Amino acid sequence: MTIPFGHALAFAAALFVLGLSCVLLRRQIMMILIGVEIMLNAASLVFVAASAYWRQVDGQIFVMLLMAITAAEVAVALAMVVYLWRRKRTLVADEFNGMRG
Amino acid sequence: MSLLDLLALLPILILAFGGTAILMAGAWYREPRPLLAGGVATALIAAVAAGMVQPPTAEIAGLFSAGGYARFFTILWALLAAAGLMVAARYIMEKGLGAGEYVSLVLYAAAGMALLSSAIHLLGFFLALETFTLAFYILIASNRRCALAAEAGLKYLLMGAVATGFMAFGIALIYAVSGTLALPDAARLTTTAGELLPWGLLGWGMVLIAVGFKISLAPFHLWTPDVYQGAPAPVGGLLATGSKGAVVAALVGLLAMSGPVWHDLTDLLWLLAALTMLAGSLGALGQKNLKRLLAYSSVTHMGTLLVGLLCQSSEGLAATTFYVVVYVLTSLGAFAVIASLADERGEPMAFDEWRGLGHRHPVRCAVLVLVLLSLAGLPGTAGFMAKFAVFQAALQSGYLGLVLVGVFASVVSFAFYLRVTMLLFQSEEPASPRHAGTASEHAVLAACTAAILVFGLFPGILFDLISRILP
Amino acid sequence: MNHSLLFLIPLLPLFCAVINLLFGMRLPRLFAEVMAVTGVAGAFVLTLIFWGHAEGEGTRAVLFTWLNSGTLDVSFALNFDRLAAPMTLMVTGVATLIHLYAVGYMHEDDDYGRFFALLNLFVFAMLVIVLADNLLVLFLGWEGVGLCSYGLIGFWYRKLENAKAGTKAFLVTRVGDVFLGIALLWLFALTGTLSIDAINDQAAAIPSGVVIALSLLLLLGACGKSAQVPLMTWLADAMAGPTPVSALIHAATMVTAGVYLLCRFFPLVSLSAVAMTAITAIGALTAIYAATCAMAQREIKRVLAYSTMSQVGYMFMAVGAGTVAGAMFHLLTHAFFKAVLFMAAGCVIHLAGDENDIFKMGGLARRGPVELFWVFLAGAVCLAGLPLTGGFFSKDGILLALFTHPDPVYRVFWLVGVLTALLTAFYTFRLVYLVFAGDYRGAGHPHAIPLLMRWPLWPLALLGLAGGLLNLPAFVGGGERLHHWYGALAGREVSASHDVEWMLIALAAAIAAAGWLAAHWRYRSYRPPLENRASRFLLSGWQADALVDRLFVRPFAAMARFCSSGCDRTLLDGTLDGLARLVSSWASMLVQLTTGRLTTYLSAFAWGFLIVLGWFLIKLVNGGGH
Amino acid sequence: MTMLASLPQFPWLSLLVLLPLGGALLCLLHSGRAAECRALALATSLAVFGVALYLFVCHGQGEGRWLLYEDSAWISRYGIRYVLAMDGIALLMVLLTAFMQLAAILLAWKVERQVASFFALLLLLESGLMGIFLAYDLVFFYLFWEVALIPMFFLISIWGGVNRRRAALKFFLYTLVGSFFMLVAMIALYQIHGGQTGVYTFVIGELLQTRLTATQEGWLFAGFLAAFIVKSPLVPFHTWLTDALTEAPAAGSLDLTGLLLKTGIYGLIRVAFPLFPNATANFLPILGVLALVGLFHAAWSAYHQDDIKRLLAYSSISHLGLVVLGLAAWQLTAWEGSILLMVTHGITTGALFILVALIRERTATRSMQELGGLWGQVPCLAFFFLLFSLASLGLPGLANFAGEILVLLGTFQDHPVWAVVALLGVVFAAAYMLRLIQGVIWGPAAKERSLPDLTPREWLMLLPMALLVVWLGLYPEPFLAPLHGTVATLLAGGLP
Repeated sequence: MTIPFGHALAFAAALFVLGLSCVLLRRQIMMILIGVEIMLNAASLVFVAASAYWRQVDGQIFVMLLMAITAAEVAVALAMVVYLWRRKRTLVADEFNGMRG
Repeated sequence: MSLLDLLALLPILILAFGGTAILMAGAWYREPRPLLAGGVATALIAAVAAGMVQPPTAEIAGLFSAGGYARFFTILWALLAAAGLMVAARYIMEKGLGAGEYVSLVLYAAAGMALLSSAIHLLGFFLALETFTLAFYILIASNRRCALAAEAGLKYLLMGAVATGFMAFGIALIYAVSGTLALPDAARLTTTAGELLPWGLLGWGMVLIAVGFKISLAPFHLWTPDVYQGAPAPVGGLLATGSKGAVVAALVGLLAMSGPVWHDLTDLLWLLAALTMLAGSLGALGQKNLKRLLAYSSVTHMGTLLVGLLCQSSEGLAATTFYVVVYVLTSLGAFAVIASLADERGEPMAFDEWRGLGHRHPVRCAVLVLVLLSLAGLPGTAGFMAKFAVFQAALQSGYLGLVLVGVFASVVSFAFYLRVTMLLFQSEEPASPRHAGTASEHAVLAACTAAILVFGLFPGILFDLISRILP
Repeated sequence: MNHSLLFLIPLLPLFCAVINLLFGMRLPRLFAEVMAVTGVAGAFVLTLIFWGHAEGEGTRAVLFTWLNSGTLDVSFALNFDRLAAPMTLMVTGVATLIHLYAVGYMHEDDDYGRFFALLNLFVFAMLVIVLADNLLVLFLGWEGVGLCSYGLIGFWYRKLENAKAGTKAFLVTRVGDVFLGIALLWLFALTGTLSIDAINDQAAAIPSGVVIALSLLLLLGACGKSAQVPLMTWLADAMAGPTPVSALIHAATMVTAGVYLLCRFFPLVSLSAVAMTAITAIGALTAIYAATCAMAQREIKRVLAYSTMSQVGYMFMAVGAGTVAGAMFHLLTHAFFKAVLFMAAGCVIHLAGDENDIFKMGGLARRGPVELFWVFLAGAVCLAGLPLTGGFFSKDGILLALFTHPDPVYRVFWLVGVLTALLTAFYTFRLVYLVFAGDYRGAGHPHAIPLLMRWPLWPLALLGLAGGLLNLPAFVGGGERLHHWYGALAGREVSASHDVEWMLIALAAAIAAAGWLAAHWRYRSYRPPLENRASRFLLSGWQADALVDRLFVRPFAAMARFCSSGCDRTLLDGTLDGLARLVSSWASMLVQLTTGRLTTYLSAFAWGFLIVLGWFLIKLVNGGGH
Repeated sequence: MTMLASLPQFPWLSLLVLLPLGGALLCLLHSGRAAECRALALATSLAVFGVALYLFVCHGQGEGRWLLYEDSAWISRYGIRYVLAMDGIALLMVLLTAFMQLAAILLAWKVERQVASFFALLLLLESGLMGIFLAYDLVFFYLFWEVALIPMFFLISIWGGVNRRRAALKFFLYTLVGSFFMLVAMIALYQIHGGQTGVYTFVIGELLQTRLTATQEGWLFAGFLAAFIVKSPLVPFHTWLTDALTEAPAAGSLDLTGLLLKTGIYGLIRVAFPLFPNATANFLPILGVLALVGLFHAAWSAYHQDDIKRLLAYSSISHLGLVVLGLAAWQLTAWEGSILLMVTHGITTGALFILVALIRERTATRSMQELGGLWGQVPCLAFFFLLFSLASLGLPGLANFAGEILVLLGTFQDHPVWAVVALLGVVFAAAYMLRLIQGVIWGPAAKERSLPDLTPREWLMLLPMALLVVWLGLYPEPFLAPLHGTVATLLAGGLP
């Protein structure tokens, strides 16, 4: 029983919009990063669905690589978060507005 | 990945493994000078390899092409990395940063850019893009002592992450619609037309958003001034030239291979190009900080580049490639001047730090003036030939409206560039003198000046080279 | 003798002028004076030598091409013919005597180099006008004369009103030059050439309407230079210059240049009766206007200036009446006696301790050398037109021409002429009585009058008195030598029955006597000047200056203010600065967008996404047709 | 046009353009020692003047369309060629540039701040001007058109007067907007020509044969016009000139008024009119009216000024209005008069600017209230001031009159009303010039000062100009001779 392709797409789209709104609405850096992760997972979902629909393995390989890249990105992001916490003792994104105009 | 593929990938391998080797060496041997020399040597060797070695196969594992176009840009990015390292030498030594880490990151970034420029497969495109973006996340925040650097790093990181999200989802949609990730066919979207096409276009739209962030197109450009101001000048130089240039090179390569495929996207691109040019030039008008001004000016230039891409004619692509090469050289020159003037009090950024510096450092300020005038598009400099080529291509494809917006942007850009040049040679209450600059910086500056004048007065050389390498 | 030697006549004064200009101040004063006088005297002698060339058609000398472009081919050419010869002789002769007088007059002035250079330059320019063969060379002389009068009037530039008078003279004459310029352009367009003789020959071919317009333009051009009614306000103020200047420029030469121009173009002008009437009307109007103003003047030189204006009016009437010989006759005699009067006035001013106001003089006959009174009287007698004097015959000739003119309206002009003759006699003798009769009313101590200021007066006085012999009318047994000398150029043959001529002569004599008696009755015993509105009105030359000021000067200045601050500063610069402010306001709006906070940057992403979604929906709606 | 193969003779024109450039670079190399820079600059400008004189004497009377023609490939991709062509008009302009440059360098002898870069910029400006007058390829022309702006911009913004920066920026941007429209029009013409004949080139000689529809021609002509109208300041676009001139340093204002203003009109004659004959034909009446309005507006404004430099700026605009009127009359004599007037105006107004600079050096003021009575204090300087003011006033026998009378005579043939109105403008010229003369020379001295009279250097500057002014006034024949052929061809639709 394969799930129709449209449903998977719709679900992934919903997931993507969820991630995006999490990025836009939350003020903590950590929550923004989590939002980004949700968006990436939505993309992986579409890949898997498409790979199933097209009966090709490209999508899944892409998902593997996507996970690797996401891991690298999260590593760097968390290092940055730790570094920022040690500097400013706050993780609210809008605190960092030293430069403007 | 047969042996032949590896041989075709040689220059990028040299960069990658060279970087790793220097990273490892840096762990034991802290002395920065040899590491820097090693980095520059690696970059130069990679450039020579890309130039000399004739790649046996045209494509590498279906992901990257090894044709003339790719090798041209590999040479360019390798040379850029070498120049970036030479400019950053004094900065690393004075700030006491880890020479090994800095050099390896720059080399990885160079490798990423070279890969991106030769990407013929969405996966390769995505991978290459992410490699050098990650490298830049760290490079921007490398100066631990400066709070602004951290803030710039954060902004670049978060925006980059969101862009990656969009990119991934975009590629996914394209894949869903077209069933393939190889660029020429994915771009054409003709195979499975019918009712799914708009979703494919949405996919390309979202890829465009990610690209928009990367080369700071209009609504996505707000991070640019803060990141350029925060990042140290040598990193800013690479960021402004390399990361943007590579993406545009990739797009040009894509369009060159698949022919005019973006006819559905033209009205969106038209809007973005106009918005970008206006936002960039008007934004720069009110600036009081040179690096922020350069950021906005790079936004304007990206708008003009988009006009070149929009034409989708062979003229347009040749003009865009010429424009990218010229833009890379001139922006590098600008940031190199700022880096060479930096001293213990930091880099001269605000306008009153620049007032009257022309009297103290006449030669370098003259170079800066030449660079600014080239960015503005004064005839006789390479900038003019680039803008002339793009306008000519745009007019040929009938985009008179965009050309007029370009003219308005050029006039406004002349205004703020000339305001800076007047500032430099102001005689009343001049700023205190800055650092005299080292030999390597002067070498880079000399190279950039020579490039601006040579490509300005004798652009035939570059035009012939480009028409040979464009597929 | 080679024709191009003719060029020596104008070039000699020019050469001396340049020498004086460059080395005048460095070399001893005597050198400058000798150079100046010899320059003009040399020209006088040369004119006599070349007198033979003037007979018949006259000789034309060409130096080199001046302007050659397309159909235009103008060269520096002189035409020494019957009309030019006597005029040249008069100009150089009177100028020589006036130069001698000037040497004495300017004795104490230290800026003599510039003075003599300008005086010589003036003579050069005047000779160029007289001898010009084509209109462009005439225009060169025309403006040159204007420049020299500007320089000489404003000679004592330290006092601002002198400089202002000079500027006013230059500007008003420049207005006249514009009309001459228009005539020049039109003639070139019509006839394709600028040579005066060629124009006169083709005059018949020009349509009558155009001839009238051209003549009126020439008339207005002449009025500018000869200070006739519409453009006469500068002459009175021109008295600010030194007296020899007034004598030379504003008596003998420059003011007559207008008459000479009309005589030169007589064949063209005489074609249209309307133009001739206009010329006569202008002449008559100026004559009566100047005569009335002269009556109320307080300064000696201003009286003489207005009288000059009036006499030139007579010459215009003569040209209008068709007799060129009559006009030139009056021009020559007037040059002699007016020069004498001005020079004598110079001596009188010296005697009265540099006092100009005649009501502060009186009894000067006894204070200075006795012959000064007699020479002044000789000039005055000629001016008043007492019988047998030069002035009498020349003025009577004009009145005769007016009287016998076929057109009835000339009778009116004749009447005006007679009335002006009466007024002339009155103000002349008013001047004589106020200056010489009674006892000295002024406070100044007399300067000694150098010999050179007294000696040159006599020849001119005699020439003035004996001027009549030049063109003695036939019925008195005269040979009308001037009329025959001009031959074809002389214009209408004036002839009338004997009793008409005797009646006119008697009338003229009676008028002169009446004028004298009136002045005698009025000013024999000194009476202070009557101060009423009429006298102030006349003193200020019928409020002409105020009129010109309100009509032209003030609106010009207002327009200037409007143009420069109104248009340029507010309108043009305003729009530019407004544009600049608009663009920079856009810029500041945009800059506020980068607030520095991350959330705004991410929301920008959202806006970007919305744009793409919107564009995507459009594509979705129209079926993604591609 | 059969391309006149560049005859294998000495590249005089390239020498004219590159010699000042070389001089400028040498000046920069000697930036340390001021005396050497001055000598170097003088030597270069003398050499250029020598070359120009030689060309005037030896190559003055060629018969064909061009006296000298140099052509070689440059950017073959766009068909841009390195073409330098000299006809009669270019010859006169080159001679004027060389002469004025000599005067400018002499005038700039007493500059102290950054002497080397001042002279380098002056020489760069000269090279730019030579390029504008000689280039016959649109992009090459555009290159020099902008390159000439940069030195002027720096001269004003660094060595200028009080609010020099605003004036410099306004000057640059004003001409820039115009030239950008020209660039777009140039590219469009290039593409249309390419489309029609398959030959993609920017050489004006080739582009003359493009057959354009009325609307195309109208728009392209408007593009070129935008650049040239702004530069030869026709009235509504002239406010940049008055600011730039009053703020520019002495030598800068000399070059600005003497030469840069001529480039606008020269561009009209050489580029705009020949390329678009029909659009020109129905634009001429508008041009004539604009010129007249300019003539009067500038004359009135000049009358109202107190600063003598600003007054002279307005007088320049008024004179150039007359020049443009001559061009609008489209008649041989009028054109020759205009070109002659351009040369003579360069000399007379240039000399007046020199004198204003000398007066400012001595009395440190330029306002008429504080000047006056200079004749007593500095007679020689005052004499020259009088001579050149009278020349600028159009006194017959002096330089400007010859040009003005030719323009008026030529214009009267077809447009009598224009000529009469222009003649009236000449009276206005007398009004403001006399006010200037009276304010500066005559009248009581506002402040008693003991002023040094002319030094030998100043004599060296002014005497040749005075002699030239008199010579041009009395015998302009040698300067008119080269024009006859060129003007005739340009007027006849100019298909060489």
